[in-house]
Amino acid sequence: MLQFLIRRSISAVAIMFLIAAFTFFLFYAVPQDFAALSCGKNCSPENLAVIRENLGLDKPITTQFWDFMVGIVAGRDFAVGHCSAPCLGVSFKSGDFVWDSLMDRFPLTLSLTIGGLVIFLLFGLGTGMLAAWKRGTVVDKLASGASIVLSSFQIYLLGPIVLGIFVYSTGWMENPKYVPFTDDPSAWFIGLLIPWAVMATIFTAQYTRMSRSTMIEQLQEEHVRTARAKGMSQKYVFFRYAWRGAMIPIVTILGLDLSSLLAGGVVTEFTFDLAGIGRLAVESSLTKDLPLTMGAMLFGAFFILILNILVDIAYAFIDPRVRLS
Amino acid sequence: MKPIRSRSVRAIAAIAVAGSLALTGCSSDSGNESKDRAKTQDDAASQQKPVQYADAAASNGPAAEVAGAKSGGTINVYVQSDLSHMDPGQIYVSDAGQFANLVHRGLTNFQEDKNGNLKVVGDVATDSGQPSDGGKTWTYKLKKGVKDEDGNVITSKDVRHTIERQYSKVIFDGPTYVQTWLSGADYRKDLPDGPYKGKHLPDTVLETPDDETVVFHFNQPRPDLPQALAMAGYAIVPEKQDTKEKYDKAPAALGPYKVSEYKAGKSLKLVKNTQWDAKTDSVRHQYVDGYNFTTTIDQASQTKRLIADQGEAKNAIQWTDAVDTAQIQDVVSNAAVNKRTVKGYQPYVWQMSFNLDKIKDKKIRDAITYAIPAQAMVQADGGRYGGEIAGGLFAPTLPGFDAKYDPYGKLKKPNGDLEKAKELIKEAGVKEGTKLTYAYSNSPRGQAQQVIIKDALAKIGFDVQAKEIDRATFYEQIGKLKNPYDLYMTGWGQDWPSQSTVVTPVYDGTQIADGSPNYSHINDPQVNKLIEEALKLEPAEAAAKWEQAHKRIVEEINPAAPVYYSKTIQLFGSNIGGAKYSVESSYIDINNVFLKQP
Amino acid sequence: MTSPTKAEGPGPSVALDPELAATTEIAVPKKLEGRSPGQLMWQRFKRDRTGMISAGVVIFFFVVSALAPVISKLYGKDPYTLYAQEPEYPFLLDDFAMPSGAFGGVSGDFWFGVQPQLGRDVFTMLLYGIRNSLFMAMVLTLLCVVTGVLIGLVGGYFGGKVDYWLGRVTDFFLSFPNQLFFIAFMPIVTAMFVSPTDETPTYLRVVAIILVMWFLGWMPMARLVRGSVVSLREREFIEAAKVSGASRWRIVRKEILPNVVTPILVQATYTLPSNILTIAFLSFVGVGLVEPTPDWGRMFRIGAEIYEQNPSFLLFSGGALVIFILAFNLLGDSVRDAFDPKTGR
Amino acid sequence: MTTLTKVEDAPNPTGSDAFLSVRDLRVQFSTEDGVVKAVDGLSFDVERGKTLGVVGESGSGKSVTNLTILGLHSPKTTTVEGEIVLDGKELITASEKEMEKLRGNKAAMIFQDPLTALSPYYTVGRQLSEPFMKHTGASKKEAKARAIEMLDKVGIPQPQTRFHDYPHQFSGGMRQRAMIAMALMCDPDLLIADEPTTALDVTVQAQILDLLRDLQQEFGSAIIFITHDLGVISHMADDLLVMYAGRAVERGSTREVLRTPQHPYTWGLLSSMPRLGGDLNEALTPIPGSPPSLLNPPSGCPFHPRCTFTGEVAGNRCADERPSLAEGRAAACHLSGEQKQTIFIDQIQPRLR
Repeated sequence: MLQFLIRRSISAVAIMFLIAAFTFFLFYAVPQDFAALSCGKNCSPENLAVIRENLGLDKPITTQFWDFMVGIVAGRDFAVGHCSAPCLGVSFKSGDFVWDSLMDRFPLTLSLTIGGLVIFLLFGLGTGMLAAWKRGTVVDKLASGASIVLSSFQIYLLGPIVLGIFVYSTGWMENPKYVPFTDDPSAWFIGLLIPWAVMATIFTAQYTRMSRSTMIEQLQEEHVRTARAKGMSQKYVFFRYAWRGAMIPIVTILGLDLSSLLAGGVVTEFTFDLAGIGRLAVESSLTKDLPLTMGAMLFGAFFILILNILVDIAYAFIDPRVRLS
Repeated sequence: MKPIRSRSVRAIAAIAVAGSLALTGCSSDSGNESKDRAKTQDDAASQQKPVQYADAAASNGPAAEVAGAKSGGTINVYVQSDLSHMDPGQIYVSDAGQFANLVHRGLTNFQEDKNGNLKVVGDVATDSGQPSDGGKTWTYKLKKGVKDEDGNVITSKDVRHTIERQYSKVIFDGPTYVQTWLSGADYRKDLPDGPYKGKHLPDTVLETPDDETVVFHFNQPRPDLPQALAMAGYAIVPEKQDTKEKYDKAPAALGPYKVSEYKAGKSLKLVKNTQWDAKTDSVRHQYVDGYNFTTTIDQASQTKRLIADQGEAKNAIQWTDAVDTAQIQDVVSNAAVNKRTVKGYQPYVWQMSFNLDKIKDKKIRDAITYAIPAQAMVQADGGRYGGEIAGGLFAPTLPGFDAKYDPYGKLKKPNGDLEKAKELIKEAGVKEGTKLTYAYSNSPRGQAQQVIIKDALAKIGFDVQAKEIDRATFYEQIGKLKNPYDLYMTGWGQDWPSQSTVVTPVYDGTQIADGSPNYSHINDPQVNKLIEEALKLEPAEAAAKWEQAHKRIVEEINPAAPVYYSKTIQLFGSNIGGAKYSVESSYIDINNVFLKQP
Repeated sequence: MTSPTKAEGPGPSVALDPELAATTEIAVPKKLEGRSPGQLMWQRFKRDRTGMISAGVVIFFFVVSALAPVISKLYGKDPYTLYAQEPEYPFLLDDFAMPSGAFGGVSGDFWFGVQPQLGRDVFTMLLYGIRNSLFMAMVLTLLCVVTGVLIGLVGGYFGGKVDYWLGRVTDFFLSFPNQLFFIAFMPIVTAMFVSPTDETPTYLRVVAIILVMWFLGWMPMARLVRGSVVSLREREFIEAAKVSGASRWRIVRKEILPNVVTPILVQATYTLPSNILTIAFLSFVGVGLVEPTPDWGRMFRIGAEIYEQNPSFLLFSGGALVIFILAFNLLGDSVRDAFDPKTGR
Repeated sequence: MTTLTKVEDAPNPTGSDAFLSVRDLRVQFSTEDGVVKAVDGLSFDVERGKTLGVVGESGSGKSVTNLTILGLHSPKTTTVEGEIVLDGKELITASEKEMEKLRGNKAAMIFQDPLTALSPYYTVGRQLSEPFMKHTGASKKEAKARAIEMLDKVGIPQPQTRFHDYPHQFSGGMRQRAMIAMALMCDPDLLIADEPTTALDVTVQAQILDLLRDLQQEFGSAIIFITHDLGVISHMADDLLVMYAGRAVERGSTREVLRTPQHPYTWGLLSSMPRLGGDLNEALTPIPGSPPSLLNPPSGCPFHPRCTFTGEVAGNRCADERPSLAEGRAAACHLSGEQKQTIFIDQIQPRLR
């Protein structure tokens, strides 16, 4: 186990390094002057030079990359002050420490993810299993029907419509906004309700579909039949034998979804004007804010890698045949 | 995902200190629109008075109370992206300019009466400044009891520091008028490290005989100095408070409000600055307890929220963004909502700049000018409330604006005059399918207008190569002298209501340089000469010369086809009082707003 | 939801499943009667009403977009002309640059109305928008499938070091946050091969989009194929082929490939719609195709922004998308069911 | 198929001291491909302590029959007619609850492929204990003791440690033993073994078979032994039931059926089976044609399309009239007794020598 963890974390670090290098150098693959981005109305060559110097763009690319990498482990000093490790540099645009802005945005993204997660796991898996249990009945048909239709929807299509109904025309709800849970739990809850609902609706649909089909698949496994042949009750077989096997594909997909959500639910955040990681990432990459983009990229990769490891561990717990190696 | 508007895009929106223009009176846009529109321009024309330089009396606080004003409460501000800067030295664009109105104070400031007439008054200084030596020397005395947010009294040293730090590498984004007037175009050489290494400008340039007095020495008359100093870019940065780069994140306030919390790309909170003394300020008020900025709300949902007017949106205003073009109809066609708008001209003129190094034949330029369907271009930018077809290159916000001026018949033929254009093309002997490279900023509007331009120029036989440029670097790209493009849409706005701040930067051949706003690279001796003369004159006399230059530029050189004057329409919540269009900022007047029910 | 025949009577289908019995015990004889699995699948598929309908819808979309030029010729409009600029349609847009006609200006001339601001014909825009998206998605899917299958086969069959390293490479690509990656690199890749002055040709943009998405698109397929190949590798008939001295390449081609066709096909039917969505997402963020090229994603970005003023725009573009994706999902399910009925979704 | 109501040869349903008696059983699935008549009018009896062998090609409905006995068919798509009486209790009409009580307790089943038939997620021990605890209400400890005892009985070394292992840690043979142990946990009176040895190699096969026989001696339970391997059956079964296309075509004591088979299909089976000491050069003769689709079984005698002796029967009764299966030693064929005799002696026997 421990050995597994060590080996996986090492490879994770390696991969993150590669990603960083890849991103960094691809950004320089086309000649572009990052200074121009922070240069406003009177963009004279002198001013550009000044900006370049301030951003350390006058140094050779390799040096810049080296500094960036060193910064992550050792921290760096900037005109705006010392940036302690893990230092992902300073945003070209805002001049803030990338790490700080990421940390500043993360609570929102986390709240969005967790809230949505709870909803769509509860409802998604619940409905899915119910449908599988009542396979062929009206319940099943309704559940499957609704889920396949909803899963074909998109947040950016559903979001505006929901807002239009519940906020702008009826005024039943306030516009979504993020209040830190620590400040005011109820405001936190109310503020994120709509995004959660919209996000969860689509995810719920997908998880309903998935859990239903995997459950049905499992129920057709021979060992499940054996369990019945032993005289175990339908419930018991359903929840002990079939469910255990159904968890594997579900955990797999869940891992993927979680990592992408934690890396920032871009669409959700933009649809509801929320400032999370995803928004930060997109804005930074659209404005060629290299350090910020790198930061976001690594941040996302980090979650993907972590969740891969977690999923593998989960496998080992679910299925004794899997060995962590 | 909505388009992300970068600061550079906004950068062209100068801090407009417009020649008086009372649009606020006519917010009732019901009834016959065209008549109404005409009317507004007549007002504009009729009311143009030159800006007055006020004396000490007018410069003394407190400012005249706003009728029915209450104090207390917090105003919510919707913005779609961060303020570009908070360090005054870096501030050159309107969003930060509005902010500067609340937080910063300069030597002088603009005072606007209810008809939108402007005076330059002393702000930190006792008056708008005492010229001597034929306007080559300007002397300022400081008011007593002006303090920064920590209670330090402001002295002439702070003023000097403010000017001098603009020579250092810390500042690269703000206006450069005063520096260049004092030390010439390459002013940075005179004080490379600014004041930070203990060096200072010689007294022959900037003199501080005592703690209350500052004297500027120029090598030629600078009649516009009081207006230049009123720019946020020259607001005071107290020596003790200056943290160089960090100052842009946490500036020290002299104005009625100070920054209490700032989260990049997210939010900004302003609270009362207790050290601000109303008696020293003849312009600002301190009605509300503070402002909460949310910097993530794009125009579309700003508008939706304000139309809906639910909950916190009741106390909300738009900052420098406008009503979302798609929703203008909903706003103006609904009387209740329309009551909650401010409408007015923006100071800048959208023009199709020709790269004169590439399109040398005036006939071709004229042909294109005739061909452009101005109407469609305006519609791509929000229709009538987004802009108004332009006849010339001077905005309605400039003194001496003439609404009838229309050398290319754009007003008569809003969708372009293709016949005329085709003739000219024939005369010019351009063969069918000649390539023209049109550079545009890759924003939704840029894309839409690109389609129109392509369509129109194709009709007169050009093969238009539409080249999109990352909207973040658009102006930098086309600002390059050696840029490979033939034409590009540019907009420029005055820095204060004087033609000098338009003609000089944009059409003065002597100013041509990488990154200078002379995007067409026009260099006409006659124009240059007129400019040189005009700059030395008092605004009043100068006007004639500017007009002469304007005609010369538009009719005889045509470096840029006038397309449309931009206009703005902003919404505010139902609990906002005192909201009116500010001629000075060309946005909602931030000095007068309060909450009806705090 | 899939097939009516399978849905009767209550109770969980624990234990012996009829389909299971049916195929294991019946399919065999049928084969002997000379019915290939392909035919069998077709048999079952034909009986699946939902499947047939959704197949119809999908095919309809493909046909329509394939015939887009013809249709727009017959219909007499194209997606580029700014009809608001044309003298014959004077009052297409009102003062607010919105369609003056009711319901987004839907009329005999403009079936789906006209576009706000520019006054182009929505119907043909949508037609060509779908056409472009479908085209890109199809090429992309093809590329991903081919790459994935190749890498999966090689890794899975040859195993050892090859497999290990291919696995690591796959992991590496899987570790990119793809949304962000697309957004960040689309402009760069586009910029890589364009001249500074000439307009970036649409095909270049298309290439760029496909390249970037391909870059992060092939891994799932590779994983899938590798998995099934590894399990096949140990099976008797492969051993037999080995013993009979067939060349590796031949074994891969003749023995393994045919046996992984089903999962590949099923996976592909799911990849295509998700590709379409991603492409749409890119236009949505503003790094996809640009004006004046008609584009589905850009259309419902506009639609979502103005849907209160002009619902028709979102209705047509967004609606078309939902219908298409829905049909495709259903189709995917039916295809899978037809291939192996025991996974009774 | 419900049209064919004539219950053939239904002999005093109530009578016979049979422990399990199946009468005119019909099982039908509605599948995507149509209605499958998996079992069609099947009748047989099994007595305590006896073993009934059931042989037939795959698809002849052997497994289905036995799953149906335990009610393991999926109710929503399967229709079952006829009667199944176990120890005087009618099972088809029995409620799910009753069936649960009965499964693994009174009647247990051994499945064909122990690898897939045992759950990979739980220890062998747990899978053994579960039914015991449920049926006998025993405590965990008792159940464990019992499980270990049974593992030991079926010849698994160190049962105490093996108890905690997972199926994938067992070898194929051991898994099958575990399966058997599991089936025997509550000493069932009826044991259904569905090709319990096909997945195993010959030596292990032998061991398992012995094991089963020993256990039967000990518990005196009735066994239904399903296989398509006549070799195996000859060692195991007392009586034999030959099934074809979901019907019984021949019935009798194992000896009789193997010595003097009466049904062309049985002949086919026998002659298609290699036997020790047989002439290696002599080719085996497979049954021509292929099993019929149960979706639309042939008219009359289901075997007639593949039968080489239809000529011997007057008219084409084979194609029109469905032959019935008499009580006791019998075969469902239109050939007369003498015909069978002569054909077997003249044509078949030589081939079998």
